[in-house]
Amino acid sequence: MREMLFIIIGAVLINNIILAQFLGVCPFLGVSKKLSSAIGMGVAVTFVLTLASLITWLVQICILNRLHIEYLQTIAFILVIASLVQFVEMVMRKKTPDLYQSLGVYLPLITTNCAVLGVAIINIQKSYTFMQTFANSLGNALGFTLALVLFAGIRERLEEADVPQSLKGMPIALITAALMSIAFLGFSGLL
Amino acid sequence: MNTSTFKGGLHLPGYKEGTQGLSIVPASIPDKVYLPVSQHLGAPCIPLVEIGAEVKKGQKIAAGKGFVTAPIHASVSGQVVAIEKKQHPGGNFVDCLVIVNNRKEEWADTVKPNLHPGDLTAEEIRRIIFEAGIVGLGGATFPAHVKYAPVEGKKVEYIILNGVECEPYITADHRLMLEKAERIVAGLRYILKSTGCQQGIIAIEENKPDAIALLKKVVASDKHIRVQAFQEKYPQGSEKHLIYACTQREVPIGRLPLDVGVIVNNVGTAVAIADAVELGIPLIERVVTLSGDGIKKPANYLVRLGTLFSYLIAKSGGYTGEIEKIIAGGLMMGKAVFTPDIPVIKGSSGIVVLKKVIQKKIREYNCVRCGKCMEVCPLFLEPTTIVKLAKRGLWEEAAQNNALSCIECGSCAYVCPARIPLVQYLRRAKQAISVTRAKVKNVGGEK
Amino acid sequence: MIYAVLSLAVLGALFGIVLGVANKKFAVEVDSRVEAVTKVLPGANCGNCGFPGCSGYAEAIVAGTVSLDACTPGREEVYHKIAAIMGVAVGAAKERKVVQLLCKGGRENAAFLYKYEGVQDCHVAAAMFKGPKVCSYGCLGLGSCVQACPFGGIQMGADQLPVIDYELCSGCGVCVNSCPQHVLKLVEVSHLVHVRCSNKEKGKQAKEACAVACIKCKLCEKNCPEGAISVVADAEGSIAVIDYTKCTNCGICVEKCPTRVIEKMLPLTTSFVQNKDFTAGQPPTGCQHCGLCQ
Amino acid sequence: MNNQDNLLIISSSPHLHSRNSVTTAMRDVLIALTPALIASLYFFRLAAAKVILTCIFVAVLSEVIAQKIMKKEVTVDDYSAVVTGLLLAFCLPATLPLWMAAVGAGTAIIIGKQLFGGLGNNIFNPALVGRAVLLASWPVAMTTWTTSLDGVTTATPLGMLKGGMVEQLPSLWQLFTGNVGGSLGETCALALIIGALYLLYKGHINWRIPFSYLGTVFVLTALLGAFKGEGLWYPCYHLLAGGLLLGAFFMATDWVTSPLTKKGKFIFGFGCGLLTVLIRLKGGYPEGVCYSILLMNMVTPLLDRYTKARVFGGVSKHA
Amino acid sequence: MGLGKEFSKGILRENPLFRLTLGMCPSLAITTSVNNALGMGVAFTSVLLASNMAISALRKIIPESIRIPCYIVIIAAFVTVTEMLMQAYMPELFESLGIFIPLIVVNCIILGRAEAFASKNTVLPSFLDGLGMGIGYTLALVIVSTFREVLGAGTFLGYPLFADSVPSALIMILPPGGFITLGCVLAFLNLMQNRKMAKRNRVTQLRMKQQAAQQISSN
Amino acid sequence: MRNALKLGLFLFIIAGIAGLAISYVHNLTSPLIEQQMEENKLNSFQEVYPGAKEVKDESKQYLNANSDPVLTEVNVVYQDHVPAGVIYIVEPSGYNGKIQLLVGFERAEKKITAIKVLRQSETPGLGSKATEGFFRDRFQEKSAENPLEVVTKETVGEHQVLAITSATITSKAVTSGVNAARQHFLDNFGE
Repeated sequence: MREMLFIIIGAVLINNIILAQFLGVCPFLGVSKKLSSAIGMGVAVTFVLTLASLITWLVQICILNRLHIEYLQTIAFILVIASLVQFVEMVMRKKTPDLYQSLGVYLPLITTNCAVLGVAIINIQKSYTFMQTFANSLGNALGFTLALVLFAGIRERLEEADVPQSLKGMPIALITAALMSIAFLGFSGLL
Repeated sequence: MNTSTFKGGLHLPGYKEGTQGLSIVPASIPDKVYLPVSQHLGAPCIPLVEIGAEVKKGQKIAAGKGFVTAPIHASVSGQVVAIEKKQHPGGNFVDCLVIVNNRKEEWADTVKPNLHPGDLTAEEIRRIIFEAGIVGLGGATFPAHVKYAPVEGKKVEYIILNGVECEPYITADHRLMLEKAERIVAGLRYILKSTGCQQGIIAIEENKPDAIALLKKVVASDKHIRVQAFQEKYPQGSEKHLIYACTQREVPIGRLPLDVGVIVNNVGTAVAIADAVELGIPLIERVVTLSGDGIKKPANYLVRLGTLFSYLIAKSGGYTGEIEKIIAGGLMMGKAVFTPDIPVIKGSSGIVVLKKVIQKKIREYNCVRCGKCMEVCPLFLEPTTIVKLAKRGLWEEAAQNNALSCIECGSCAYVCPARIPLVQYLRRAKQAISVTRAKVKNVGGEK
Repeated sequence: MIYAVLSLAVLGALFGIVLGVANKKFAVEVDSRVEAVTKVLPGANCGNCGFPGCSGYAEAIVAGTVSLDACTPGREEVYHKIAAIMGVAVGAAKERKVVQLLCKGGRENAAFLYKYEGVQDCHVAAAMFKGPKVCSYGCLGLGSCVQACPFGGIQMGADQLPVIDYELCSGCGVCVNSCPQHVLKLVEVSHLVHVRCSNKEKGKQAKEACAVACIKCKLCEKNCPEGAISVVADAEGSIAVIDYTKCTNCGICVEKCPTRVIEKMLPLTTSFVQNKDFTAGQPPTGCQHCGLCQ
Repeated sequence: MNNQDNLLIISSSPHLHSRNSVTTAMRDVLIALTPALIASLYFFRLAAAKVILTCIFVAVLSEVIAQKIMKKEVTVDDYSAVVTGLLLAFCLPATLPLWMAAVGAGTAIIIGKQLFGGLGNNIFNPALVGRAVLLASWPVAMTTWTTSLDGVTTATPLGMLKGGMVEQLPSLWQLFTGNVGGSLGETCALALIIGALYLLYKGHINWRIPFSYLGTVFVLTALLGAFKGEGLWYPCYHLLAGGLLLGAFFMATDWVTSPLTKKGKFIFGFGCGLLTVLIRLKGGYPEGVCYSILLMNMVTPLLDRYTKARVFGGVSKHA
Repeated sequence: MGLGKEFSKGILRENPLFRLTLGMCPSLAITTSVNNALGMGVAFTSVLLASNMAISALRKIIPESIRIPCYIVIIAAFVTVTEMLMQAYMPELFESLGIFIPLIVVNCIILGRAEAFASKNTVLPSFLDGLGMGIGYTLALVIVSTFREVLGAGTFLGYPLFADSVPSALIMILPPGGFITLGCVLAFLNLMQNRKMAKRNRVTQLRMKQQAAQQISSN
Repeated sequence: MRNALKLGLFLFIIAGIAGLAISYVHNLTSPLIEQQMEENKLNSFQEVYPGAKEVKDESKQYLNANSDPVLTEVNVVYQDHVPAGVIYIVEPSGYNGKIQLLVGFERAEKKITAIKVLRQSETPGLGSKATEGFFRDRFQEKSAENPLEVVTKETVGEHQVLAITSATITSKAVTSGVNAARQHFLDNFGE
């Protein structure tokens, strides 16, 4: 239990998936203009990332390792993730149309989110157990959501700021991200 | 005694020393008066007399349609020479009846003292008040009889007389309380009677101890009326905040004081009501404080309505030097006017003239988020947030932040260290929100 | 090796089938034309079409409840594109409109009532004795239209009057609605002669308020060969008004007007001169992503 | 017709304004920092003077240059750049090479403030941005401390606490007066408290943030101390040591980067306290004030958004 | 558009990183040294080239509704091949690029090019497009990494540049450095762009003035 | 449904071809990769134990559930078929995750031959200096008899190791790893 907690805290704060590992930067910059959509994206990613990690872990252990075809990892994982996202979207649209309205629009964006594939691969690289995989991917997803929501809050405030013309948009977003990343350095060495 | 009051607000410099010791002097009557047809909150009145007509003092010369209106009476006897557009203290141009004074001071025959005012019914009193054209004399100019009209299911528990006078420079009400305490109490009694209310409160700020003592003495025997003193704080004079200070009741957003069982009136209104009920005199004069550092001899004048500011200023010895601003009303909420040739109307409580200030104007900064505007806002709004939204034209978001609740008291702009004209933006936001709301309504109606 | 081929192939097949089923089951998607039309529309959300935003208009077009040429900013180009998407034959589109300022009373010409200090916003100043100028009909010169224009097509000129950039003006009318004085007006580009004054006061007062006011001398009315211009009175006052059904752009009134408030502007080509040389992905300053350039 | 000179002015109400302005407020902050400045000059002598002057000079210079480049009005006369420079200098060690201090001050003003649009628009406290960048860039130089007065290399009290060198710890009294190793402005608790009281008296800072910040640190360290069997000296030590007082009174309370609402201010202070204790006790750094404030700066927009107060006459919201 | 333009557009005008701001993750993560950037660039370019060619060759037989999964499979296959080749022949580079090699799969540029270009064009233009985009991306990576390596490690391509007495700013090779460098480079490019626009606007204004002058003279 | 099957079949073929291609390349490259890894390992072994030629992984024999979890591999160096030294792979936790390092011991003199950091993710420029020569030299030729101790100022005794400036945690982590290996060495190969 204690170990799982450590893994989660480590993934959320110390090795934050966006601010320290640079995974999932594209949606981080793209879906952070409004707080409401950032929250939606965060929830959607949390769900998909955790689920995808667990399934890819099973694929790795039960199929790839058994058959000694570990070298097919990349292609197998991306296929699993892509079909999973499609599947979730389908189910969501059918079963919970309300939820689909608010979260569904973010689902297609997740397929090409390198965070999902990245975390899936890292789980295997670090030879985590099933529960550890769960903790790590949940932590990473929460870290993603945390960074995204904080960032969106800041960007909403930047909307009214008198940012120099050349810096508007992407550049100031990146510099804000840099400062966030500096602040997160404070967590390094924690635990 | 507990003098605690509402939350928020601020302490302002009073600048009242110049006039609070000066008793009210009747101003001399000018040769010409300009009576705007719009002196109350509501649609303008329609003139009842033709150009060239002879009118007598107190004669009704303009009246409006509907319920929320107040007629206008001639303040001098003489001849109506013109009906022309003239600048109005409200910041626009309004038709004015111009009367040339014939110096006869003849009263109209409608003006008759009431021999038995004690026998009048509530309804009769309201009728007299309406006919006398009495409006809220604190500045809001809301027709008085409308406030007293009974509303189904609403019981009036308190009548509050506003003798707070929290605006700097203005001392008209203060002097009135000192000189006409009896009339104020008499007026209050008529209001109580006309509304069937049992409790009257006269609210006064602590910086007027003489008025408090005097009024306390006057009402000592009356168990229905009490005098309550409050800490000096701006904007104590705001209706909602005075109600909270007196009764700890909050008037809900978008509702009227009556919804919490309270009616608020200015002390000047009470005097006018006493005059109307007992003497039959309609509202043709009022007390105006003329003050400010640009005025040679500040004074409290009893002024006929329609007298031009410039006339009063000339009678007070003119300006002290080059002047920069003339303000109709107080410094915090009054409107600047571009010329002294502007008539005194029912809502004019003061005229403040400011000298030209020879100093570097402090520029406007970005908002530094100090939060001082939020600390002082008596409505607990976030002025800076609303203003930022207003600057970007996001009216709907501004409305969600309760921009419409703003009473434009100016506390936020007073404290703002970045010198942002917060009130002006707020006013713009309120205006734009009402416009868009009206549009939405129209569209909805069409569909 | 065989495992590799097989397992991947199976995964692929699974994916394909899932997608296939999904495709079939959820084929009832939004009408793709809505998206297509939205893409074509300028995206300025100006509301000139009567809908809150471009997407609303697109939906209405596809639903067939409105005409296809209601988008003023888009003009013919967009109209043709929409017609193509909807498969409708192209009729003659509405003529292009641009906005004109009906006031010439700049800082040099107008008389002033007072010095204004505070927020640079016409609405605010309009509430204070109809603005700092003596003329209560004219342009206040505080630039609410400049801020309102979604295309960055209005700039404040040196004499505190807005200058309209006809290359950028799309005729959407947002500025017209933003002007508290109503001195901005949408005009068809083929109408070249305009009375650039809105003062309805009598000649003497108008002249006192502004050096370039319509003084109601009726010289234009007397000289117009077509009888197209006349001084029209209403409840507020009177002013010269052009009847464009008769006006032939001859310009005689322009020469006769003693205060030069009637002006003839240069003809604007109906084709839209847009600078198409900026790099893709990097919109120019002030770009509203209307898509006009693409 | 262009004679506007003799016309009256019309402006919007109110026609009266308090004498407070951004400039006077910043000047008061400088006055409040003077005791700490004197203390640092007394303890670190010439070294302190050099670092402080460099920081202020570079901060002002970069503000001027940045505003010139961006074609904005130059606003160094509001003293905000001076305050940033001074605060940055206060959290640097005395022995820091001057060119590094200069880089820090430049970063603070340009990246921390001007790129975001200048005073009022920055998300993060500029001085802390400068310090965090320096700490990440040149950690060795930034963590080489000398004792005050004699200038011998030493660890900070918190460093000693973290490194388990309990026997070398200076006394509480030494901490209070400032005769310990540490950053320029943070050592003398007494001077900082005097300055803070002045600001509180002037009404420029709100008591809520420092109160909840210091309170949280005190309570948490007291609890953890009790758990470890330490006495009351332990939480007191945490209060006085390191940059906590400097941070709580002068940096966390920064108008621009802290929440507007009352509730938000409490949460902000609490978060700062929690993170400070977390980093101090469990993290890789002996000191966590700088990072905890930066981290809470990020949360400020959200706090502002979700802690709106009830409006007068409005229905109280019970979430 | 000529074939030359297909090639050159990716380098500047439609540079995937600077102009289209795609493929951010690797450009932040692996740009700590120029060596890494070059390696990543080469790997990326080869995958892009191969996938672009394969997809444009197959574009007629791939069914519309499952084109995305097909593209993903094709891209993933090329990525895996590249990965294995790198591991075999450039083990050190493979080690330092780590997880970002398999992540080329989800790099939006590749899928984007496949979708936007290769699926609509023949093999040769697709090849040139891929080459241009690849080189453009590599160039961008090299620019970013040069700043970071020189400032953060004091070296260029591993060779020390400064005397030992000047310690380099570590922050540049830490995560924040990536964000800052990319932000500054983008800001600089924007500035250049704005300058150009301002110049153009001045020309327009000049034209407007001339028009106005004409108008007056014609009256 | 037929359409779905058709699509499935198409993807089946595409994925099959992809799988074929990948496994072909894998077959080509895997011997190379393996050979390279072997070489690398031997090279690093020789770095920490000069002259090591015959090295056998005897982890199974020496590591069990009771041994220190930090130890991950025990390689015995044979000289003339006699165990002459031991090379450990240990993974102590550093400032930012695990540090993988090799520690070599010589049986004859009971001393540390050398250490080498294989993999680490410490702060660049600080903890990452553990890979540099100067820090490795501080362990060379230390006696294996006594536990090593990290000091921050000057070394006084033979058993003391000077820490890397401002990276005490990393230094301590490395030293703790070395100590764990040293203990195991004393216990198992002491005499």
